[in-house]
Amino acid sequence: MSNKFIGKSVKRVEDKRFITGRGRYTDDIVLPGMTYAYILRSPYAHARIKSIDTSAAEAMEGVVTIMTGEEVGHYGVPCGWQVNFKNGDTMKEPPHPLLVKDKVRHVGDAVAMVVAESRELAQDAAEAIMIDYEVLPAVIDASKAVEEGAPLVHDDVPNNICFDWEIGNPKEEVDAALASASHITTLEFVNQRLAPNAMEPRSYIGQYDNVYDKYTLYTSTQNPHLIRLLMCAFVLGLPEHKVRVVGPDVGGGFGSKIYHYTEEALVTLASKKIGRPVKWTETRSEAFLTDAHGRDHVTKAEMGFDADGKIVGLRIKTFANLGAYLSTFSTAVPTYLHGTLLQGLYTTPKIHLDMTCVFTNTTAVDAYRGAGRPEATYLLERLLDLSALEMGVDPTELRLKNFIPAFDGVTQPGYQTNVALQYDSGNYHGVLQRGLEMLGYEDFRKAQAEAAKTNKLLGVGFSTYIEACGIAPSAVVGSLGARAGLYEVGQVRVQPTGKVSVFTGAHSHGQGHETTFAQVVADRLGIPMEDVDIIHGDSDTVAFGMGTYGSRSLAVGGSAIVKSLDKIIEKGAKIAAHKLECSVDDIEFIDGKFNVKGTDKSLGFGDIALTAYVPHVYPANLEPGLDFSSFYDPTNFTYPFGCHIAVVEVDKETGTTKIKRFIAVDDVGNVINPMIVDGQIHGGLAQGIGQALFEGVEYDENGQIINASYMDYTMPRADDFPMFELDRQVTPCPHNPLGVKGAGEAGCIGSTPAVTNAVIDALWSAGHKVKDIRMPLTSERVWRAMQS
Amino acid sequence: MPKITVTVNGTSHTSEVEGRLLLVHYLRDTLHLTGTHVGCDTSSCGACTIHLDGKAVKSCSMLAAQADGSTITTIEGLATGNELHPLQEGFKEEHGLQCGFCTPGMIMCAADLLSHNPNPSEQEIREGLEGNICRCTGYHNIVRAIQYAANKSLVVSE
Amino acid sequence: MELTGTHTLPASAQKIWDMLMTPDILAKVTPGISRLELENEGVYKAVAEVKIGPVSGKFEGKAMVENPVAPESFTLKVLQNSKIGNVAADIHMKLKAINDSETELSFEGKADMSGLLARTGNRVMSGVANTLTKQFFKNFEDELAAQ
Amino acid sequence: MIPSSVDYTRASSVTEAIQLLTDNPDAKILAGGHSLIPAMKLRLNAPSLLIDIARIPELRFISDEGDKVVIGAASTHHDIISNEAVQDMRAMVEAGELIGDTQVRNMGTLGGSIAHADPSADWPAVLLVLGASIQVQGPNGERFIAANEFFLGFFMTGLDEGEIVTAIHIPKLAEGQQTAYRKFMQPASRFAIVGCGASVTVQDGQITDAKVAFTGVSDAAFLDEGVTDALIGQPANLETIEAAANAAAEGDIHINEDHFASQAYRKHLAKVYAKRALAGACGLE
Repeated sequence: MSNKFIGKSVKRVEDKRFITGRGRYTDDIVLPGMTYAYILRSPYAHARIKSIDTSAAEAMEGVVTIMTGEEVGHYGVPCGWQVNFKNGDTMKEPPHPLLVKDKVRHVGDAVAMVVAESRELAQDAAEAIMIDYEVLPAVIDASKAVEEGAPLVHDDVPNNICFDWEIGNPKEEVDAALASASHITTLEFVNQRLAPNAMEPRSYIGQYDNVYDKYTLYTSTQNPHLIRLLMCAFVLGLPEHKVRVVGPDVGGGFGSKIYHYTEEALVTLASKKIGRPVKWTETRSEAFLTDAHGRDHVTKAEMGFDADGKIVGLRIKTFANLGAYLSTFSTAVPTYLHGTLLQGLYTTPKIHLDMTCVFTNTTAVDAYRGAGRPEATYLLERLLDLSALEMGVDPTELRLKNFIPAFDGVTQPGYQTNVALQYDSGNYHGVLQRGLEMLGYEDFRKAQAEAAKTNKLLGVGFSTYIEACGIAPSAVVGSLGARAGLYEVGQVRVQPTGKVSVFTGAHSHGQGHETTFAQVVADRLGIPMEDVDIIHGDSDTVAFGMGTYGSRSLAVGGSAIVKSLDKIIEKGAKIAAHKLECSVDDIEFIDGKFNVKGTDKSLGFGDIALTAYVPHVYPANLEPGLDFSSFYDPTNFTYPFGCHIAVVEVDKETGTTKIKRFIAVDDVGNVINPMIVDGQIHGGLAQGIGQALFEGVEYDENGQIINASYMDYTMPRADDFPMFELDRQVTPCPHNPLGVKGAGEAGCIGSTPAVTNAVIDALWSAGHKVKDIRMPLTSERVWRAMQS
Repeated sequence: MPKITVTVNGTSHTSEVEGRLLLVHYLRDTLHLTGTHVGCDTSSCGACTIHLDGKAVKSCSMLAAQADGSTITTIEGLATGNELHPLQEGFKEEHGLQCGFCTPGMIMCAADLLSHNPNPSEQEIREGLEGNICRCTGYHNIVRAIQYAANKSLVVSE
Repeated sequence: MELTGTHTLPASAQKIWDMLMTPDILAKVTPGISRLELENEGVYKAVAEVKIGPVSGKFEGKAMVENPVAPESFTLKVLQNSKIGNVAADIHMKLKAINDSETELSFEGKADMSGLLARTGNRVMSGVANTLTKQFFKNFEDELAAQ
Repeated sequence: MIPSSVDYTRASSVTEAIQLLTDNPDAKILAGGHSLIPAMKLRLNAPSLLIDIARIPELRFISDEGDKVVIGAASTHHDIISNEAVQDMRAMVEAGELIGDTQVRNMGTLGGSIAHADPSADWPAVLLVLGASIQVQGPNGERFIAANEFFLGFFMTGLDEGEIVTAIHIPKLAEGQQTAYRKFMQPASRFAIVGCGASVTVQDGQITDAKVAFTGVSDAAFLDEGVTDALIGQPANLETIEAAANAAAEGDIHINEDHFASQAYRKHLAKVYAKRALAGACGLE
């Protein structure tokens, strides 16, 4: 194997089509005879449908068909992860119908679908549908939904509780540890609800071909095969081999495009019904109501310390809001992706999380960039900085004192946490120390003291995070309730001329797979990158796949490709040995050449490829061809970690926070393309900082989202940020062949608490000893914190 | 229905359009220039930015009829033959894009900025992008891509 | 949207009460209601055309006068539906006689919005409420002056 | 999102536009369209006819007429801030640069903005402190409306039915007069939560004239006389400004609120931004 490309900032292969306007997103696709769908949605959060009258709409020009719950309400989308109550009972899993016929449960719940000759006509007709609603009281807040007498989102789910759940040490042990503590920091806070806001709105085209009895679904998804599997096996009962799902260019996902949405099944059904393609593209206003949201935890956390500042225990009670229906991964997020991360980087000996997951009359909540891990990190890192302030010690020294010592996972074992996971490898002191060097900590504290006398306060906030990525071992997730495996598939097809087509089940929607994966393949095979094509996103061409989320593409999908590459090389060696008339043990494969060790006899990769397909001089008992497919199922999660430091300036007069510096030292294991990894970190930082300062879905008491557009939901803009200061440490992952850990979510996980901590630090520097400010830290909230 | 004549990327088109037809839909659906995207419905995200008579505008917030008689450039018309515009090159060289959805609008907006401020500071670039939202890049490399293009154009013009 | 207002009107409480209980006058003074048709005791069919800045819409629905205590108080309930969203308002009106020719008219209540109105209107809601309040009292004064 | 069906026509002259408007009471005047078209897309508004006045040549000009600058109503925000004639009116340039974004400034027009009278729009506060006069034309001919009689309320102007704004007349600055505009933006829409225009005339170190106007604070932009009363006759220094700014947004006015800024916070910001705008105008920042 050569290292011509791996580790280099190779420019992206996919860019050319995007910078010239030739990207092909679902809404760009026009099929002959295509019709357009518009979905009529509930304006109420909770209401009984008394009647639906579509007659006027049906009579309108250009209307092809109108579907309602009466016709398709018996179909519903499933949840992909089963979690049980503490007492072992199965979670409550009410149906999520494609169109509602009895009772709407959140604003935006789908009631009818109009299919017409044009977008305009479909929308015009939808306005003519008359629906008589009986409005019911709604419940929005998770902690209030469990109270006696609260409105029931689903009539057969008592107290709106989907399930309760716990993880960690026995509660009594944690209670005892806290009772012995010399200081307890208590923090009650809300991890607010976020709208994912991938820039491309969701878009689907259903196409039914009655000649071949075959369905095609074009969808803006992160995992086409998973959508096909769910839609065929659990929703519509279609024969899977007669269904093709294509995820073409997808304009960002951040989790929100993992899930199987009702509209995917609706356009598929409608295309069969009318015999023409049906396209549905949501508007941004719809996206705010229907794309699964992220976070929404209400938490009380207590962290106890002994007199030396060592953490002795951590006790947490959280209500997680799941929304009105269970989205595909929703139940895994507050539990297995969150509770299992509460060890953080610390040796905390006793941990207990008590979690209640609740239905409300709101949009479904599911994984959003980081998914569960940002919630765990926010909780821990806010507690660490706040504890330091309360105890009058330095927040970095408090961390250094409590960090798990470095371990490589090879010569030293992994670190077994109290919350189920075993970390693979880590050097936590290293990233913090590097961060402090970059910050110039002593000078900062001097500048802060000076600033405290002015109207522009300075603050610094720290966050040392860990996450679990590269999900994951199928056996482990299966035992935890996942209803699917979480391996990945990689097929390498060497063409007769030595050019290579690689088929991956991972899906790229901005991550640069076409480049990074090609770098790995080109180096392993010793061929130019131009000779490698990465193909993904089409269930007819790619054997299978689980898709892209949880920073898993390279760690799992890349490893599957490496497995196939190893098989290619192994077979190539046999062919070479035969042609070179030597033992296969004498063949070595270096820089694209099969050499006979110690001689100048050699055959190029292209020669071997051609021989495999023109097998005239060929080993007996060896199949022709050079094409291998592999399934890779990891043996553990990967555990990237890092140190994020925010420096903020708070305007004392207005409460406005400005990010002055942001330092991120991340350890994501080995790096294939530093440029792309940096880009992933940048984007994650912007989203994480966005949560701290700008973003948040706001409901009124009737369940209306009052900021359901970019006029009111604050998206971070270019002038909200400085240039980010990045550095890296490399602790390879010991258990996958590339040694990579994943970088997609790191920025979003580490940054949020650093920013809140920095604002709190700024306020303490001027004597305002506040414990918490609710995110997003808007100017008014910070200003009010300074008035009390 | 109003009849309009527009010159798009150097080619003249005459079409009858519905009064309510938005310019972005005219470009995408009638002329099949799908590089111009729709990312929101409140004139906020800038994904639909094109040049109308040389100035960046949001094509989702105007009617096709309003463009009658105008010259339009879209992302598809920015390169000269196979030679990329310096901004297109900058976005590739500096990794100024990930999913690519906001990219055409970003590039068209940046082109407007550089047309009247050929050597902008970092702050001026950031402020110049206030009408464009990117969810992937954190803007860091978009700023660098525009700096790249500015530097390249300055070198060329010297 | 919170709705509150207090204003002193130059007429007796009884006169104001009578005006408020006259559908044509109630329709005239209440902003956003252009016509009231009595359906049955205390229940009107209400038609409204609202034009505020960029928003214009036609609403149809019901208005109800509940718990009338002449000439002191009543609750006005309005349920309006339109393409751009629905409004349900619940307003408690109080009349306090200052003397024979002056009455303090006050109201307190809220309007719940759904649909687009709720989702896009936050920025201007307090302005809408204030404007409607001002219009209501001004209309009432004009109507009194005209009588 | 797509507007409801609508007819479109392009007027070639002001007279024609007024005629069309008179003939079609349900019609809407379209200039840049950056407030109207988004509202139509959401179907918050569905006029039957749009009368496009953006390309009427007599509406798009900026001219220096000695004692005043006259700006045609269809001049875009970009036209204005890049025009030499207004550069010394700093409030004008500072406000213009903060409207929307590049793309909006390239399409949106001064006349369209003020006729729309959004309570958070930037221009009204500036026109008020500059003492502008609005030239309007309607079926009954032409007339002028002083800025302080133009912005009457929530999306409400002094325009009568059938009238359109044709030009804005702005007197040149007096000797010793300086202006500034400072804005606290709603972070999502970037409309003003508080926008403050200030004009201060200083002679021999004493403030001889001053005007402060707010946008975003109440139903409409307004001149805040409480602030100016505390300035005139005082020395032009920070103490004076701070004391005067503390009187901002007091008295019997309705203060807006939304989920970004409560009434109390807005009121506080008005004082902070009065101070900043005044300090900007006096060169004391």
